[in-house]
Amino acid sequence: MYRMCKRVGLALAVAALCWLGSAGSVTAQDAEAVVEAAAEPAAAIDSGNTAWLLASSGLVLLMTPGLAFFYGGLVRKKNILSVLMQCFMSMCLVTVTWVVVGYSLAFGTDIKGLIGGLDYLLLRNVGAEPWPGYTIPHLVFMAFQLKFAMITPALIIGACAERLKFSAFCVFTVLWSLLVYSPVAHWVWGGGFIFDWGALDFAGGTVVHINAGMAALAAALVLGKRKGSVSPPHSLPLAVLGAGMLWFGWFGFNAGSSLAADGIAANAMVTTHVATAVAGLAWALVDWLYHGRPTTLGMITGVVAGLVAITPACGFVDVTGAIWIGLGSSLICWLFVTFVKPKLGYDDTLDAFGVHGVGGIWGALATGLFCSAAVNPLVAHAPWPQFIIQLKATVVTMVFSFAASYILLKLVDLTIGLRVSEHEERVGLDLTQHKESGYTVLD
Amino acid sequence: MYRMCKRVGLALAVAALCWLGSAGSVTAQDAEAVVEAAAEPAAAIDSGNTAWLLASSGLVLLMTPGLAFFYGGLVRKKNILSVLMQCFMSMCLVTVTWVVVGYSLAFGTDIKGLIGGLDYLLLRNVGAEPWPGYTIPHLVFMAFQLKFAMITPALIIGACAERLKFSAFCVFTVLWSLLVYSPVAHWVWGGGFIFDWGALDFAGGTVVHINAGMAALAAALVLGKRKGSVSPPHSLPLAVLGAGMLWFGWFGFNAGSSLAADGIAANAMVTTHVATAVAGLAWALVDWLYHGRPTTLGMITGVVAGLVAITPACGFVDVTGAIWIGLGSSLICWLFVTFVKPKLGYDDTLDAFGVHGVGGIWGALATGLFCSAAVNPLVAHAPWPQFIIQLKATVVTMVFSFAASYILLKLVDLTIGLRVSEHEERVGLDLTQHKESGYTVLD
Amino acid sequence: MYRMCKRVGLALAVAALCWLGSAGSVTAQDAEAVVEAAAEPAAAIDSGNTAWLLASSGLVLLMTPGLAFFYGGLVRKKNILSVLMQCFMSMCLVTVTWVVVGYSLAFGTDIKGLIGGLDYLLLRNVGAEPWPGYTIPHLVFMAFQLKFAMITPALIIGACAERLKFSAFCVFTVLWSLLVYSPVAHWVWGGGFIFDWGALDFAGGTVVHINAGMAALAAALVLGKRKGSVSPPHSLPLAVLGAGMLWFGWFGFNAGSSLAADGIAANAMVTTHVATAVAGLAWALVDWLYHGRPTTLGMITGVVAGLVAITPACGFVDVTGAIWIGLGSSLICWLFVTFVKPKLGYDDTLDAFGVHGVGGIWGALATGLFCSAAVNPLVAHAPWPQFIIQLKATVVTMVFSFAASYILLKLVDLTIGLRVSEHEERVGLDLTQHKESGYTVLD
Amino acid sequence: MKYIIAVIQPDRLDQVLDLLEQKEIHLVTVSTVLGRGRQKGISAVYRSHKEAGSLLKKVKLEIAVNAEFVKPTIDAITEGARTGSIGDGKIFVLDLEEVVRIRTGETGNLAIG
Amino acid sequence: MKYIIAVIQPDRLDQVLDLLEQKEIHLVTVSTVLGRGRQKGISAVYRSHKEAGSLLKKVKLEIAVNAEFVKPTIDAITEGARTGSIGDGKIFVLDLEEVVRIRTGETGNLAIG
Amino acid sequence: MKYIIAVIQPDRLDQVLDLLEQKEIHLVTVSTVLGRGRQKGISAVYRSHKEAGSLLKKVKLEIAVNAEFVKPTIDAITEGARTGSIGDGKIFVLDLEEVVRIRTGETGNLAIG
Ligand SMILES: Nc1ncnc2c1ncn2[C@@H]1O[C@H](COP(=O)(O)OP(=O)(O)O)[C@@H](O)[C@H]1O
Ligand SMILES: Nc1ncnc2c1ncn2[C@@H]1O[C@H](COP(=O)(O)OP(=O)(O)O)[C@@H](O)[C@H]1O
Ligand SMILES: Nc1ncnc2c1ncn2[C@@H]1O[C@H](COP(=O)(O)OP(=O)(O)O)[C@@H](O)[C@H]1O
Repeated sequence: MYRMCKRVGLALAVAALCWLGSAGSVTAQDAEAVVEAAAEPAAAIDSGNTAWLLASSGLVLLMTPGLAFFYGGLVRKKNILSVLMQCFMSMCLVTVTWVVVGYSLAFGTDIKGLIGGLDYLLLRNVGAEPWPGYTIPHLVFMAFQLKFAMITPALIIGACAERLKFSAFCVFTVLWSLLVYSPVAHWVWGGGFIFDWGALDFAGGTVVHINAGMAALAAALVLGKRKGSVSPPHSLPLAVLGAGMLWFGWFGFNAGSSLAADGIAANAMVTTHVATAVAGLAWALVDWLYHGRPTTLGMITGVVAGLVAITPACGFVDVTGAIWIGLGSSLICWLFVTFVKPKLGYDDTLDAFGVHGVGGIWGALATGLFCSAAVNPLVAHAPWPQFIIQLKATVVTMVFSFAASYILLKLVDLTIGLRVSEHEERVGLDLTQHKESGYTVLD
Repeated sequence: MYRMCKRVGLALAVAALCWLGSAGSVTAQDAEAVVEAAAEPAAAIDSGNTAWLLASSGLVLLMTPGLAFFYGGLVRKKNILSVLMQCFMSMCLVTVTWVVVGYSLAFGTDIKGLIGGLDYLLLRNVGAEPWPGYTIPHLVFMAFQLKFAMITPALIIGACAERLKFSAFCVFTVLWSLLVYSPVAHWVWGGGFIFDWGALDFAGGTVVHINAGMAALAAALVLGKRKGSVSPPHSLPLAVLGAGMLWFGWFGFNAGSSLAADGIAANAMVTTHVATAVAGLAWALVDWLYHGRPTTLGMITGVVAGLVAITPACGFVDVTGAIWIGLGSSLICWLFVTFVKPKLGYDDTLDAFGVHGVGGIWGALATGLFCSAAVNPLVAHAPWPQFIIQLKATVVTMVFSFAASYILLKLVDLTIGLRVSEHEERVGLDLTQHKESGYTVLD
Repeated sequence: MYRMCKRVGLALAVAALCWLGSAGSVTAQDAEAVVEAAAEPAAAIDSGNTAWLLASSGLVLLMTPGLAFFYGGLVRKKNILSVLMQCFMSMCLVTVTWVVVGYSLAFGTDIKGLIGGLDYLLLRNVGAEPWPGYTIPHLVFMAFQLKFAMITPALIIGACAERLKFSAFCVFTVLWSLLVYSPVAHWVWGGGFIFDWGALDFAGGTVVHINAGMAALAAALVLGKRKGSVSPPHSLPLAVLGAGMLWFGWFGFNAGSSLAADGIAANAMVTTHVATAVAGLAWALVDWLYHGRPTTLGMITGVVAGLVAITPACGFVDVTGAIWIGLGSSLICWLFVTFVKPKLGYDDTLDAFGVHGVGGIWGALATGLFCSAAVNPLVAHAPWPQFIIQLKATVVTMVFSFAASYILLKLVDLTIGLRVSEHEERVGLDLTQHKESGYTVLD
Repeated sequence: MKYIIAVIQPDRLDQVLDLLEQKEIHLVTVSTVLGRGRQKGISAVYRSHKEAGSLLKKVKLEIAVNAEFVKPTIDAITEGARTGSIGDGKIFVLDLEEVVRIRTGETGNLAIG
Repeated sequence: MKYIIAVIQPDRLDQVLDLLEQKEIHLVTVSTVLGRGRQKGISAVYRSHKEAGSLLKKVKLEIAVNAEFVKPTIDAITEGARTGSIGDGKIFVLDLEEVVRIRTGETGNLAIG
Repeated sequence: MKYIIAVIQPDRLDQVLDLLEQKEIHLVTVSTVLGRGRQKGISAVYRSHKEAGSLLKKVKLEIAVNAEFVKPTIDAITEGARTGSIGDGKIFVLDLEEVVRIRTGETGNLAIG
């Protein structure tokens, strides 16, 4: 994996150089030459790239609180803290698992394409030297990836809101992070078999969104429906705040995934922004046509759907591709949430599957449709062949994530129980799980 | 324009180098020499400058949600979503218009000093190569400018809050963005006639604040007053949150406008911060003297007034200049809002004109009073001659923005109607325009 | 001091280079050689390092609003604005004092190890040239330090909430900032006597947290208890938002304190993150064991305790050290707040001393236990000798801060009075001190 | 003495309070309530999920008055709150047996005003 | 005419409103209150400081009805709100002397529905 | 049976509840209201725009008691809520015809406590 990454890194560097220099027309010789030139001196730390990755790590960190408010604003007053607490707990727990062993499982030396070795146990060998093939410290790469590992289990919360036992959440998150997230991250990014297929996932369409989305679906099915009638969001302004924080942080997520402050990062930032805006607009318009009014919740849901779908694609497609991907994501998720979900009848409280799962699947496939070597020389296949690879990667991730999550959830359910009692659900999770109230009434 | 920008860019580079190196005493020869040196190799991407501009783009993006909360906290509970929604809609709509044609109109090859050509239609020719004269990818420059284009129409919302029809907002925003924003941006920054006059506008005093402020005035006049009595802000903490986000994001707005992580950016960050703090302090003190107590809303209004006024000046003045500009802005805006506005009797709900318009005018003029070639070698005139240029630029922008906005508003009013019905205003815009409530009462 | 800093800077540069290059084994010759090499050309601005410091300055700026919400969410509804206002006022007031003379007192040429000279009065001589020994503009260094100076007095507010007169707050903040903060900053960072002892404080354990914590203790004692019974937090979601903003901003605080985008910054970011997560987790677990439930307020308090304790250590310890520091901080602060504070009976409303003081003391001492030259070559002593130095620095700071703050508070109390009247306390500070209400009830 | 409870449209509150003031009825207690009445609310939509929206925001006034003030009070409320469209609200009059002014301990007619 | 005030558990509101609807009692005013009753609340903990938690969130209904609707109203509320555990709440019936419909000025039995 | 409604200063609530507890009056319903009374509020200022501030935050208590508890209740409230300055509030006593405990269906004197 090490070597592989190095190889890819160099190729990327070459490509980027060529692309920036003469805009296209890379000959094999050029590549050779540059590879050699680049191979000669030990790659050094570049302060500009490091600056961008430090900033990006911060931005991605902010996304989990952002998600907490996006989700938290949509639940009832009596459950707001449970959502915030789960998101913050995900940050704390996954940091520990990641640093101890999760990172090593994901990015350690590849073992048969399935999992990383234990070379980075407790961050052994992870220091200030460059991450192979790049010009940023290994520690920064590790920290950047950690933020991705943190937010992914937090996404699943959306499907379990208002009825998941907190202890069950903790146990599940630790297990899921190690047994589902790290493997998938390894397969796609760490030199595993999906990586070898040549699947493209710039910033986490499969690793983060499909992965979390399928787990969310499993969770909604295992947990069952909430009691009583559905309640309106207790504070849409909080949800809008969360959406704003997510949009902001997502720039780090996507443009940071270039691991450099370069043209690819620039492209990723622009495609991310455009797809998001188009998706927000599209959801608002469909609401307008179908429900007679454009809704705020619809718009921010569209924004998130756009961000999700462009994630795997942002460094491989151009602006036109981004427009189609954003538009497609909004429409597909809207159709799903409006017509399919009510039919299926499971209770995905905040549409974690409906937006992250469905949008993620669309994004991963669409990457295969719109990717272009003119944007990023890492794109090795023409759209249609690439689409087949993407399809394979998507299906494998879907099946694995769903099955593994389902088993883990059942396991937790059988041992400590997943769901709070009906009485606790009635009183609210804040008081019963955390002995607190979100807001005071008096004073 | 291309050439012009290149020229300016090189001059800037030269100047910056000289200034940093020997602190002053630029001789023509030096400049010549460096220009040649710089002209020789194709300017390359600098990762540090790109890192800062990527981060700045993110920061400016966050300003529109920041503005949404600043404004949103000040309206009634029943209208909070309408404000948030309009701000997010502005982000989505303007992204589309900008990418399709707006950017090209603003920064495409200059046509008779009036408008940009269509070279960048749908971002054709906008790629990873450096923006001429700078060391950041063209895509990043475009994205950075896009955030400015997004927030400007959102500023206007402040004057129309609590009574503007959402459909009218959408139509007006699209038209205004293309027919008012892009031209003014071209005149001042894109090589148009105001640029040719040598007017200084570092980060958008004319293009953003006077422009939006005059449109806000027009909107308040065309829309008329709200029904019923004025209501206090429904959530000042939200407004304070917005102010915090604005202050934070404004660093990207102003220091990012240097288009590099250099001494000019450092100067811009410091002057921005100082002017803001002085202005916040000043408003609080005047409130204290006049109303007997310093108010929180007063302080954050002062903060915004300071940010507005320093915007055109931040890269051209030193700290002493910043102190005067901040102080002046707060006092002038305070006087205006306290004495002039009630006399004039129009209903600029959230003082979009009173703060952005008035503060922007002061800032643009004050740039002419306090600018100094010691700070930025781009300053070509002594203060007073520069003041005259600033005055011309300000008046032209004021007249054009007001007139064009007025016409567009009347046009929208005559076709689809600008204002909601009295009944809708009574019930609130959230329910009637968006079929949602910001907050639940029960649960 | 100038020279001293230069010396340290060069040593740091050397060390960093060596460490990055050959990972260890620095010989004297190497150092010599590099020092010479580095001394030859006037150190230039590095755009990458500058980009990171500009971004970091922004991040640290955001921390004061973050703190405002962290604190604000915990008070009663009728006092929310008083907290927000004091935080924003701290930003405004300290900016002015810092720019006028505070910065010079802290970082001007050292006078007998006690205070800085007046070379930087009104930012004279502070320009775009590099801060000696580093590759960022002096102005950026000044601005970065300013954000630290701004937030420190704001931390003290936590002990005085719900009863401090606003005018007294303003006077105290100006005096404290100049007479307590600047001296301590000079002693520890500006080349003063604690600096000369070789005390380590990477990002402000003594200067910021112990300093503010001791002042908070003094304030709680001088002010006395609030009237009536303690009230629950009026909005925990606001407090969680604040905690999220603090965590995000703290990356700038800690990793920015490397003054470069390098391996040390990377290490600081990682240790900061890990200590924070461990501390958040630990507090939640102790609450779980002792109170039967993990609380949200407990978790975010732990998060802040972890951030506080790792601050002095983050650039000097490795991940294992960070884990112990985070764990220790949470446990010690928890024990303090749960058992010691109720015994002592003073009213530190929001535990400014209990978290920032106690956590800061632990962090400063623990830096001496876990620091390692393998992480940062600036570490000149083995852990135990270093611990003794840390102990001395801690005790001196504690005694000075407490005594000086106590005297200042008494002085303010005797002249204009520190505390609002009982009637004003009953009605709430928002209405009586600021003529505003945080939230409307109707509408 | 009577205890008058009125439920009105939120945006008519200012007007009602002004009119009461004019009729020298200064003392009022106000609270926010939700009302289900004849008025059909606007149904809200959250991600395509429709909420009936049958509970609408209203404002409740409580006014304790001496007998001679009952009519002026009802008149003031009616005048100030009437828009003529459904949802204008109702006034309820209950008998009030005793009033105590906490500050002074006064009771009855004396205490009410 | 009677003025019925009921305090119930918040999560039973939907059910009570449905049952009232079924019995043709459409007009209701709802508000949120805090109740101290026999039910012992969960004590909250804020940084190890315990809060008694004796005031629990409840919902209050106010319904003005003609005499013949008193029993159906009480039945509907009782049926919808009963869970059998402590804290289910109470119904209070007060005498109502007069009702005015603001929109029309109608009074008495006519105005109540 | 009587239905007692009291409007008091928000910060006296804890004390009133304690005193009621001491007199064995456990059951209380509490809500937040705004009151216009003799007390002149502090007028707020928003960007130099003055708000009269005539509606002040108050707390409302509702307590249903048997006849013999009326006096103790009024005493407890009066004692706990009195500060002696304007704005202390009022106590209103209404007649209560019937009470139903939802959990058990009990009525009358039995249900009230
Ligand atoms: N019988 C009643 N009992 C309790 N509240 C009522 C009653 N009738 C009306 N209300 C309150 O008055 C509000 C307005 O009533 P509605 O029937 O919509 O208007 P209108 O009186 O104009 O027909 C309702 O939302 C409800 O809060
Ligand atoms: N006598 C009363 N006066 C006022 N409110 C009461 C009275 N009795 C009950 N309540 C209200 O009803 C709620 C439920 O009462 P509680 O005693 O907990 O339940 P239960 O009626 O099942 O014993 C209380 O929280 C309170 O708000
Ligand atoms: N007649 C009344 N009807 C309704 N509410 C009243 C009445 N009198 C007083 N109140 C309530 O009591 C509160 C306190 O009354 P106020 O006149 O300010 O104090 P005091 O009783 O000490 O003179 C008022 O704000 C109002 O909410």
